[in-house]
Amino acid sequence: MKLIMAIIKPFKLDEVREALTPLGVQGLTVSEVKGFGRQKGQTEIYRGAEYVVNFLPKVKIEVAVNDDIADRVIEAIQTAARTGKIGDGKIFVMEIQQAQRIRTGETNAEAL
Amino acid sequence: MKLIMAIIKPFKLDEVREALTPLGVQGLTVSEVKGFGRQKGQTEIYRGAEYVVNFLPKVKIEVAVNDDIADRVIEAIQTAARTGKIGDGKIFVMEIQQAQRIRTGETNAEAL
Amino acid sequence: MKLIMAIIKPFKLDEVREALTPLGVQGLTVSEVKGFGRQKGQTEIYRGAEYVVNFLPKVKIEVAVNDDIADRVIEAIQTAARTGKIGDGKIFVMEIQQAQRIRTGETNAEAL
Amino acid sequence: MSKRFKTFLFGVGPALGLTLLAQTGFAQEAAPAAAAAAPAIDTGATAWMLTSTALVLLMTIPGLALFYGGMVRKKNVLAMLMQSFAITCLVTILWTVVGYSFAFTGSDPIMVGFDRIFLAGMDKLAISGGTGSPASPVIPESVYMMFQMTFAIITPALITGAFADRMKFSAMMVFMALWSVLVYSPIAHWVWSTDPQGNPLGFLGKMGVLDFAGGTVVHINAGIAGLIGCLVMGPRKGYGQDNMAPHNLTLSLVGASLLWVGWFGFNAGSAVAADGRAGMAMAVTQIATAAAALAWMTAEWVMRKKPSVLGIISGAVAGLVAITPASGFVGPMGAIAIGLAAGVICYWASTSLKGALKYDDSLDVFGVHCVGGIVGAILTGVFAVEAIGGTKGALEGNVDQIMIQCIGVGTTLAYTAVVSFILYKLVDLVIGLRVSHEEEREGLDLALHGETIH
Amino acid sequence: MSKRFKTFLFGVGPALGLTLLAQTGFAQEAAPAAAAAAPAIDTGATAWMLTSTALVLLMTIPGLALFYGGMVRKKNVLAMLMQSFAITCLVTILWTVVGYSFAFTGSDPIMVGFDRIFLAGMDKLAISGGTGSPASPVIPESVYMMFQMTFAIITPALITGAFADRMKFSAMMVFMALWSVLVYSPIAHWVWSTDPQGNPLGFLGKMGVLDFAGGTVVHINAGIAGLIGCLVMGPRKGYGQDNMAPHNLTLSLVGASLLWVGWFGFNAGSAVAADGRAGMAMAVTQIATAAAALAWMTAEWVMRKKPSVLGIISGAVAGLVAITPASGFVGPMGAIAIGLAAGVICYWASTSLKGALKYDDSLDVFGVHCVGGIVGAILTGVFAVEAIGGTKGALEGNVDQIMIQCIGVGTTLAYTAVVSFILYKLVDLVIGLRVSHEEEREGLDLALHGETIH
Amino acid sequence: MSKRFKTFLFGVGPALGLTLLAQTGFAQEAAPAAAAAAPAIDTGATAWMLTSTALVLLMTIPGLALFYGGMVRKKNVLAMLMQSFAITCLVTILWTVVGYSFAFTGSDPIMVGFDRIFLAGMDKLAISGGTGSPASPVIPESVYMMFQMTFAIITPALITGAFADRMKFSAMMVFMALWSVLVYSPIAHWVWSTDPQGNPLGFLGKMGVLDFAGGTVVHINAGIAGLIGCLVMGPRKGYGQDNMAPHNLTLSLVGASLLWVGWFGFNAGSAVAADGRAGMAMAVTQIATAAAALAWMTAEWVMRKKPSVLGIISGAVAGLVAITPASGFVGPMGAIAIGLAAGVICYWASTSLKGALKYDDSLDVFGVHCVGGIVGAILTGVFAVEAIGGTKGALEGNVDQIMIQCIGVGTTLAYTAVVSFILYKLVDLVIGLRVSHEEEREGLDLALHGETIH
Ligand SMILES: Nc1ncnc2c1ncn2[C@@H]1O[C@H](COP(=O)(O)OP(=O)(O)O)[C@@H](O)[C@H]1O
Ligand SMILES: Nc1ncnc2c1ncn2[C@@H]1O[C@H](COP(=O)(O)OP(=O)(O)O)[C@@H](O)[C@H]1O
Ligand SMILES: Nc1ncnc2c1ncn2[C@@H]1O[C@H](COP(=O)(O)OP(=O)(O)O)[C@@H](O)[C@H]1O
Repeated sequence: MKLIMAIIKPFKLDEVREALTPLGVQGLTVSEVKGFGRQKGQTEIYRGAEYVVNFLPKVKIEVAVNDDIADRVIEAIQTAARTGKIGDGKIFVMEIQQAQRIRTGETNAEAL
Repeated sequence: MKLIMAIIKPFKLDEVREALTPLGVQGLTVSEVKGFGRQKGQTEIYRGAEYVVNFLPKVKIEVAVNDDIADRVIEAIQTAARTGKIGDGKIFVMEIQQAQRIRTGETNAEAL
Repeated sequence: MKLIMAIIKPFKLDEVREALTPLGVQGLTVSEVKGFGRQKGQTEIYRGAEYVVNFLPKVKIEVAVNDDIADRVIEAIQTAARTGKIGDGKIFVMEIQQAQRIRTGETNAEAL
Repeated sequence: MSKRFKTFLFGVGPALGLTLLAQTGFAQEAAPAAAAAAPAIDTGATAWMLTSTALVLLMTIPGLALFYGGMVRKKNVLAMLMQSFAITCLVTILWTVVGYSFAFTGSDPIMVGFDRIFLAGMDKLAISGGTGSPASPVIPESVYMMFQMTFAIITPALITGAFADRMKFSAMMVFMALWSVLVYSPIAHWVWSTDPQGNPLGFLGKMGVLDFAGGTVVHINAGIAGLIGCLVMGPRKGYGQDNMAPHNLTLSLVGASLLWVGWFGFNAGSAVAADGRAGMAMAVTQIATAAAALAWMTAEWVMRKKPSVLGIISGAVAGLVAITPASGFVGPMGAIAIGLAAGVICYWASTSLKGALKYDDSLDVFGVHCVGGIVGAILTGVFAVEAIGGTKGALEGNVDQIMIQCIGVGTTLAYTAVVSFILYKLVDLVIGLRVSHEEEREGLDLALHGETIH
Repeated sequence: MSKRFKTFLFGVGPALGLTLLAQTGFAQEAAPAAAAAAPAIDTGATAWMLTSTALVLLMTIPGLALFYGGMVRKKNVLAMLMQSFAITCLVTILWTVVGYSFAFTGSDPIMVGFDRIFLAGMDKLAISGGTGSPASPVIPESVYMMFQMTFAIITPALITGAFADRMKFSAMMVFMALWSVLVYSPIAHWVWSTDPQGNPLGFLGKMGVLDFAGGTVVHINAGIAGLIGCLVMGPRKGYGQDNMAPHNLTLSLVGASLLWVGWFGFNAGSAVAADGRAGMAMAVTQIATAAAALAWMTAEWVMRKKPSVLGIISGAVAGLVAITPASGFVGPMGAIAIGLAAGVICYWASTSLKGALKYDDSLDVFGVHCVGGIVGAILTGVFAVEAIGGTKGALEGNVDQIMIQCIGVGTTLAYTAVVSFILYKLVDLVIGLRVSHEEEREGLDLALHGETIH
Repeated sequence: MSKRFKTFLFGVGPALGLTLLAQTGFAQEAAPAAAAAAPAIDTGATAWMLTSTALVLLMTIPGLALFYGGMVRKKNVLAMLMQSFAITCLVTILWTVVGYSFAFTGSDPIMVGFDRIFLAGMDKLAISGGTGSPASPVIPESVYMMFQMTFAIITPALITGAFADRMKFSAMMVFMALWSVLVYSPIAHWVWSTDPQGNPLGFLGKMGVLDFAGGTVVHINAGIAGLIGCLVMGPRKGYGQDNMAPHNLTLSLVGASLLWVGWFGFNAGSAVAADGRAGMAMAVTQIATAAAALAWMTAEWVMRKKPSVLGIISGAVAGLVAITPASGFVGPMGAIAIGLAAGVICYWASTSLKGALKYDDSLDVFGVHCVGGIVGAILTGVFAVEAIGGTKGALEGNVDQIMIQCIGVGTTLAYTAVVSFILYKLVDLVIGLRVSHEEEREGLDLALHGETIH
């Protein structure tokens, strides 16, 4: 199994989720994160003080999938999250050694 | 070493933490996340508009442990976090190649 | 490639980021997390009730880097995040199998 | 008082006249520079009107700002608050320069007046014991001008809810400046201006249109301008798809509460006196508001299974709107009826009607203010009680009053719709009404104001 | 005034009588329909009472709503706010229909009155120059009715803090409706109702119980009802284990501040006049509140090492509660003493006593309102100054007054405890008082109202 | 009134005298214990002053607390709110014990007075029909004392913005106690105290310094004390490097709005009457505030490309500050000029000047209150209109008034700067002014008060 971690622009979340359903992905976990990268942030001004906001709001999606659909999931995320503008984000893939569903105790493929 | 990542129902956090202490787990890290899965969300209604909330509040626990206690940790989480109702969450296990304590520079087993 | 995950004290974030830039790290992702560990939390008192706050605010940095600079990155984080006081946090290193930039579809080294 | 005063002066001897003079002086101790001949100000009424002015300002900042601010998404909350605050400043200056003069001076039933441009001549009158304005015989004109200013402020601020989350700040300011002068002041003139004898001067007032505190001038007016605005601008990006849930109804509940409390100044202050009519106006305001809030909440409970915070506060505002023209004319039973009607009808307008017609009036300015204002204006014609406001309603046999009320409503709807449409188009041509898609997505707080909630 | 008026009428000749008549007309210019014989309203007093009514409403919405809302967990904040708002609406209607009549009319010291059911007859009186009610000789009865309504609103709203986070909204509404009619109105009748001469009518009032602005009628009353409620319902799930820290004390501090400011209307408004007694009532309110806030803060600083925001605002509210019955009777030094006592004793009741007895009064309604009310009621008997309120306290030699105060306190405690207990049990039987465990865990905002803070 | 009254008494026969007496009784129905010879209170003026007192208290809690609280970082918000609240309590007690007596009694132009220590003698006067104080001939002295108390409260609370995020709570309390007694009361005495005839007594008042509502006594005073404070304490850790953006400008906007609304009590209340001068004071307050807000916003829009919420609300407060000394003396056109000047100059002081001089006045107490107060004080000398306030300004030919105003400003700046500096150093020696670096980093909410926003 793979853990696919994607950092995307927040407003793309719903599109990405919808793109994954047809592939059989039944669950995923999302966190609000701040991203630092090539994309430059806004400047906030408060009276005399200017703060360049280096960290931009992003959404991190973590989804565990079976090896067989991993590539299609990556591709689907890539397509759905892309705007073509700087800051679209990254996809990282890691190996999961074991997975388990808490409710039932099912493991691995059945747990997802 | 393993990184054990568990996604659980928020109100189970304290029970899970307490279940891990007897196993010698001395630290863990927690994030607020939103989960999408089989469990269906509430409907919020605001005047004419209804929003089905697909993403439910969950808590993600990340805990690094030595290989020898990994299985017992997984089991303890499984037991403590379980309600038997849909949405109880998942446990994923990944390999950690290296660990380091920032304060002392200790590495691996001593770092945890 | 490695995913370097560091849990640090929140006020050290800017120093860490600045320490990484000279090494060629061009991006990273940050989350607000709560840490449980040896460091003891504050007691909050509200009328009769006392709550010991077991979970302390921490910041989690996730940065994907090429294998060649991984050690220097770890060291830089170690140096920048260290105060020498309990609760400074941990660094965990995991293997990334694949990386991809959403905007361009570039993969692996070029994606970072 | 003047009749008794005259009767007395001519019917009783000079010794008693002297007594009266002395007593006049006595009553004026708080108004040292009183000209002997001018009617004395009533310090109690003045105290209440100073207070009412503060209460009505409180309605806009922070009341309305919070009511609206809590309902938008988190990325737009500062922009929403900013609009109410900036309009407060903008209209204050415009009212000083031309607005008050346009609305409350002049002698033509249609054409606005020019006697108080830059508040000319008010320096002096404002501090004398007498009052310059026939509309405010017992309080200083400065107080009357200020009280009316707060109405001129809240009316355009109400409109901003309709096109929340998508209008340029610059365009909004220009539009509101024009609208205040070209729509608000004329309509106030037609309904509320008086001649030197204190009789209605504007053509709608003369016709007998009853609008105690602004159901027509304020709410129908703002509500229809809002509807036109959201039609011209089109819906928010993602409307009907994205989750646009209110980010913090705590703010909205605080806002609604301050609107409610402030509305006592709005309605009871419109008596321009601290007397029984003011007291009854306050009482019916309270009663109708409560009835409407419970009615909306119950309707929602029945239809949607849950009574919501947004529902009960929306109902309260609908009740406040509907009782506005009626306060000062109706009694407690009329208030209950008006409240129940407003609660149910505005609920329907803001859910079913809006759903059916598919316009995106972000915060239901039309559904609550225009519809609620119409309900209130017409039912004023039904429930008016002669003993309270001097005019009979249909229930006391004066069925014609309903028709007169409808004329008032229709005239306002027509005039405002047309002029607002032209103004929106004009501003769109010159500045552009809408922010870019990028800015709308990013949120107006950062895009327009360079600030954000951390 | 009436005595001087009569003396004058009979003692001076007809010419002077005429003068006086003219002058009466003069003073009534703001009250056009004045019946010649009725006492004239005082526009200054009326202005202050209109303002006080707005201030006391502000105490409940948004004051109390925020004070309580900030203290609960984030998942319950909207449900908490909703209760204050919905009670405001509910009691408004009940007060109009029966409550005011029950409390302030009738001629029996125990049995409530029926003369103003549906506010019958108030339309006319409300706008006359005179006032219908002996309790409010110088202001219109509509204003007096409204002012008293705001007291009837806040009292049940105070109770909701005791069983926060676990009661069904529907059950809460039914309980409060019954409680308002069966507990609040009778007790108000017993303490505050007057006969046509303006003398106390209710049996507690007749007995000489001093309660200027509601220490007994409002605070002891609500506090004991809250205690019974949380005992009947049992503690919150996880009480004593889970972290139930207030989610946002900013809201609570704003709420406490608005309670403080609004309380000027509560206490100084209870003078039903704009005079020196009102002024002194305001002064002692301020002084006692400050003393109590500092006392609680200091007690906490000593015992727990840190002065907290929750502590200082709780102390302020305790001081406001305790000075409520005493304002209008005591002077500045009495105020300091009452404030210090209330601050320390309520701190002890809300921490040590509650801890020892192990009831879960979520937001310390008993510890602050009931205990604070008792402290204030009894100390009123100690510090009353004849020159201020017409009654001597124990320090001026009238030691009996303490016993009279205790009887007032005891009667209220007994009556309210019994009737509230019966009402809770009744509602539990018919509807069920508590939400399910699932709903309690998920949070009432989503479970009961389908909304949440985003 | 008194002159006419006397003329009448001696000029008309005994029968009429009798009438008048009866009528005096008539007017005093709200003040039952009136001594026959004392001047009667004006219930309208009293109503307005009771209201004004509530409004000015609202400015500090929650107004200023929120205005400041929203501007700090999230970890310090409760500590910021706590300061305003605790100062309110502290100064209330001090004012009761010595402050009022120091400021408003005595007969020396420089030395403070001791006649009302512990409010001695006010119990009785406060409730009589007459008033004890020459400064408040038409309202009870208790009301005047309370109104002035709210000024004494807000002044030290304003200072706290300058050293936000770094001062120990204990040190703050001790400093403010000393400052209130040793700085505020004397300066109030010098500018505002009057002799038994109602003429200025303090040496600055005698000199002819115009300060209607506290430009000098309140704002310059607080502003310079703030500057000294932040200089003595040094900048916040990380100033100029860390992101110290306001965590929630919603709170600040609500705070600014409540400051605005409450300021009507501050300025129009300073007329101590419900008359045309109060009305004009309210009007110019509104107009100058709006002008300053628009001016600051526009300046920022031009210089920084975006109009901000923080900008417009800062401008509004600058306008409120600047019109404070001028209200009651200037007319609408003067108000516009003062507002525009204050908006632009305070913007410059809070951005460029502060940047150039590199002091860390956290929330710009100096840039807004001291600079705004100076602008207002001096321009009062320019725009004063005789017909409004009885004194001519430079535009009406009285050029000397500018110099007199400058003397008032200079005296306050010098006295306050020196005494504040000594007090800061003293408290630093004894208690220590600053929290530790650890505590500053962790945030004052947890470190000092053991609480946090969840
Ligand atoms: N090396 C990295 N490790 C972890 N996250 C990264 C890394 N580089 C970029 N990111 C994340 O991806 C986001 C987008 O990166 P950015 O460089 O701005 O644009 P792009 O994705 O178009 O190259 C960043 O905001 C950050 O959250
Ligand atoms: N494939 C997945 N990858 C990552 N997280 C998942 C995945 N499937 C489920 N989750 C997480 O687990 C939570 C619970 O899953 P759900 O399907 O609702 O119920 P259950 O755990 O009982 O099967 C989800 O809310 C989500 O956070
Ligand atoms: N085994 C672990 N797995 C995951 N996170 C951990 C683990 N141990 C500690 N942490 C994280 O590191 C933080 C610091 O740890 P702590 O034990 O308090 O001090 P130190 O890092 O100085 O040993 C914790 O708050 C927690 O977030």
